[in-house]
Amino acid sequence: MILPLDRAVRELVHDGDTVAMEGFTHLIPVEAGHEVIRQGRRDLTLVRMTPDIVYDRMIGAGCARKLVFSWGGNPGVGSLHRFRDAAANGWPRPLELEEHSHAGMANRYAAGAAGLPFAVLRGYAGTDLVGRTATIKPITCPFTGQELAAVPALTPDVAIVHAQRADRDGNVQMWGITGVQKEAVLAARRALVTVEEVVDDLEPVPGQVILPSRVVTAVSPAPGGARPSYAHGYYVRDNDAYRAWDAVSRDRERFTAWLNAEVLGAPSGPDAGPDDREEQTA
Amino acid sequence: MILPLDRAVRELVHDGDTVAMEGFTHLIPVEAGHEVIRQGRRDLTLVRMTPDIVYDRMIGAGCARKLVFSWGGNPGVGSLHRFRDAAANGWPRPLELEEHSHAGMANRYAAGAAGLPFAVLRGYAGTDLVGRTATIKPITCPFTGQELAAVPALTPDVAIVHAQRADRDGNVQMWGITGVQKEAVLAARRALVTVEEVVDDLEPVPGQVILPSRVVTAVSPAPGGARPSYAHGYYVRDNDAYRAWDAVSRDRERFTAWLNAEVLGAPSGPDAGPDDREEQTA
Amino acid sequence: MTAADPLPFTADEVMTVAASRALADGTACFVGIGLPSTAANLALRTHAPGLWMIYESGTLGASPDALPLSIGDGELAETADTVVPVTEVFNYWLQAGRIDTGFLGAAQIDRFGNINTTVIGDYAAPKVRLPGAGGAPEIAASCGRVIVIVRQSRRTFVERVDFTTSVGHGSGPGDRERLGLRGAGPVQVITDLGVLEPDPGTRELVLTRLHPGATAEQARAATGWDLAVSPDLAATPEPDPDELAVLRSLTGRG
Amino acid sequence: MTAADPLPFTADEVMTVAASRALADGTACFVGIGLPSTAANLALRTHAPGLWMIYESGTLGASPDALPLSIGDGELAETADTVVPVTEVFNYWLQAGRIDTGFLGAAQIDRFGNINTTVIGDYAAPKVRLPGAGGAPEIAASCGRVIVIVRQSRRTFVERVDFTTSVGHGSGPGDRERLGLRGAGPVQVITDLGVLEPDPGTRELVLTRLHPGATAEQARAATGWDLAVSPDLAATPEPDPDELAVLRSLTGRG
Repeated sequence: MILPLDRAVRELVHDGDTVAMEGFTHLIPVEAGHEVIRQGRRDLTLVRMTPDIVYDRMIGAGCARKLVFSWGGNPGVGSLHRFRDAAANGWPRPLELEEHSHAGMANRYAAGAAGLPFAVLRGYAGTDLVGRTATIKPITCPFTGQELAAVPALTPDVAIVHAQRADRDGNVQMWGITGVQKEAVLAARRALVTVEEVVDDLEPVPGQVILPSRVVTAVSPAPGGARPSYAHGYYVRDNDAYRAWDAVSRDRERFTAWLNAEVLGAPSGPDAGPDDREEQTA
Repeated sequence: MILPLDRAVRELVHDGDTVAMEGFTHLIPVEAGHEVIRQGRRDLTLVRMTPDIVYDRMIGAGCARKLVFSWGGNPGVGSLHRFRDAAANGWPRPLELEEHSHAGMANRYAAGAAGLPFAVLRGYAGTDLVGRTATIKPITCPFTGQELAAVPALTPDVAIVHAQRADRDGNVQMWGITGVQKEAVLAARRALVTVEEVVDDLEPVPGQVILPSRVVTAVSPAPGGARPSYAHGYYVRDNDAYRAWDAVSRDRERFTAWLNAEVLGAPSGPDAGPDDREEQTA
Repeated sequence: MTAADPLPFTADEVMTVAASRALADGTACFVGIGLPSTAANLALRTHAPGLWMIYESGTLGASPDALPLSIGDGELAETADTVVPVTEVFNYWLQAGRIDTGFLGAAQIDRFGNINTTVIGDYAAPKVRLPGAGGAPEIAASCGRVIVIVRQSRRTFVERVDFTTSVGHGSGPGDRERLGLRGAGPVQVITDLGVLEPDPGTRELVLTRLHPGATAEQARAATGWDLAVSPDLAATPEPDPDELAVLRSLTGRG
Repeated sequence: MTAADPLPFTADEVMTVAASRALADGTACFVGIGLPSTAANLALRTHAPGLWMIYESGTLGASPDALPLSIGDGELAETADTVVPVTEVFNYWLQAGRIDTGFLGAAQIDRFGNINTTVIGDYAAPKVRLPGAGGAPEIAASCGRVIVIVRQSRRTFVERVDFTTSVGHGSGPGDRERLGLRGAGPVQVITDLGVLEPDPGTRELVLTRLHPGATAEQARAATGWDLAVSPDLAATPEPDPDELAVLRSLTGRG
């Protein structure tokens, strides 16, 4: 259940998989994304509401065949240049897009988590997304006759999220902004959770979300694994790194050099062994 | 915003209203139900997953015209005799029934809270509820062709729940088993929350649910207001009172005597004034 | 039971122990109040310390010290891995197919394991108005398998239920699939006399096991249809002393 | 702005102050990052201490000490009345119609206030690939009213958006109602030059207000359609010193 990150990614993430990595600004599983890059996964369908820099890197590294998303930007900074380059120019390979709104994506995860084939929302009406996205269809309320939008459930092969803590049985605890992580994990066939630390007991925390171990396939210690995003109670968001990414990612050569130096050149999961875990206080 | 219970019921609950009083075993708004009886409300459509003894009393007192529910028993004890007498014999007045499953009721509240006209679930298939309950209809997934069940949103005129605490602005805090209270409050046009105590600050508690004051029409102090059910952190469930209710409620005369002595004879909201509030620790 | 020589345990105790033994360690179990809760708590304290109990009030992974009277006792919330809203219990856990075993009781059960907990008699003018559906229809639909615990009598074991609150095997083979019900449905009906299981071909409930002291004739006499008896009719092993001791400490019977 | 005499504030500051003033105390506001967040935080610290800010990350009633860079900064969670899952933000709060005001930005906006944040050019072969929809389509649909904040230029203010990401007033009167959109849609488009509002009859955006130093000619020149000017064209009052001081303490500009 508790596995080093490199082994967990090797066992859980396969070429061609649909992979959902979630975390809404907070707790983004960046280190896990780097490990997917290091292991050279290809043809992934990447699912995520806000692709953020983790998907920008994975797309730039050539892992992705398709992106299912709702907002592809660098929050507070600007564009995701690797995403744009792939979407517009097919570099390093063409990227198919399936785009929704946040409301649609959140409801698609919720439907997946609930074992339903689709979700219903008041959404998309009058927008050009309706014509462009095949996974938006009208549905009529059988009681009132109102027309609403239906979207199909998301059921990824694997969900990857980052959390503050897990216990040794693999129960996961996260708090602060918890986004759609619970739904993503419950919607997926397999789930990998990287954590800041593994502890003996999960002392209850206000606002916590618990993922019981039976819905978690593997937990991998990855202290700092959400950087440059943040882990509430552990470290803050590195806004400078987000700003710096803009320049790095604008240029293919500079990006490639960065990737070689910072991801591919780095040892696989440096802090990922359970024995390397530092004690950190929440 | 913070009102004595008698005044809050007078202002928020009217004859003919659809009233949802929720609390799943825990935090049942019993004292508020008694106040509705004392004020002689009539023709109410009572909505509740588990009618429990609070609705048994309100039905026996003649407040209800219709019951929308999923399980009408005395938990761990047996039948609700006033409910049975009204349903089978029309005493003290006929009671129309609209029955669902728990899953259906929970999803009906969730649809109401979400501003949707209906909810979709895997439910009811093959049961005789489909033929008996007009508010169950088939719906087809526009992506897979699977047939599922649709149920209309619940949008009560007023929701009444009990919570541990509120602050002086009317923000409400509850914890422990919180059932469908959030959904019931959000689904309703008006919401009345009785609380164990009003405090200056809502110290965060693990597992808490917060109802922001803007969705709460009135808060009424009612210490002990969930008895004989319980308020986590305040007092435990009075199982003997549930057992004792069986004998009291079996017989119309004995019930009527009980009602006169314990509810109608009691002063309106004895503990309901903010100044009478006892300090209790959570 | 009417055995001449009184057994050192009651029929309810045998039922509860039999139900407890049906719960494998590490599985997830949707627990209702009464005998199911007693059985699950017994299993947790004997052979299945890793049994994961869900109560419909929202407590996931509860392990109460004492037996709860209701499905929402405070003890359940305090000992649970987590407490979730009722919507999540039904949507994210039950409907999503994450529960291995569901327990159901019955006011009536028929030869195909369909269950009535709504009304005896006509719906509009019932002889007995029962509590209704609660969580049962979806437990019956979506749990991996269902175990029914109910005392056996002609009044309860009927040819056809007056009202189908929860679908067992419908009218026979293929019905669950046609209805889109994803769990296996009732795989065991545990009574005070023995155990009935659906015939793999016809889906009709067949007596497959007898509790100590009970006879097939008793079981047939307590059944409102022509109850078939399995050619491989087995005997329920007696409750062992440890099971009885734990059970009695739970129920407060010495 | 190109006024000869430099004003003691920038065009962005006027925009932000104008947006801030549009937020009434006690109302609920769905806040996006950037100028909207700055405007809402300014309102909270000046005339609207009871403004209730929702960020789409799930923080309800946030009151951050500093201006967040993202919609999910830790500060938002720490100061919020409560943090809820993203599903609840969109379903229980936005879709249910509980938000009075939503802010939107735009890469393109057209004469009927429709907004494009998806692509410039053809969808299949875009000139510019933009971030996409995010929360905008449902904010535009379900907030009580929408305020758009966007710098005015011919590139942005176009006759017809290349892609309708979020519906404003569609093609004119009755379109929102036909589409089942329950909010009033864009009621103000606040630019660096002034404010545009939909004509009550035609729903076409009309220049109704000019910021200090700006002219109607400038606004018309910065608009890709034949921008109508209201006969009651008003002037935005200058930001007052307190507003500027608070704004600059927020943005770190002295």
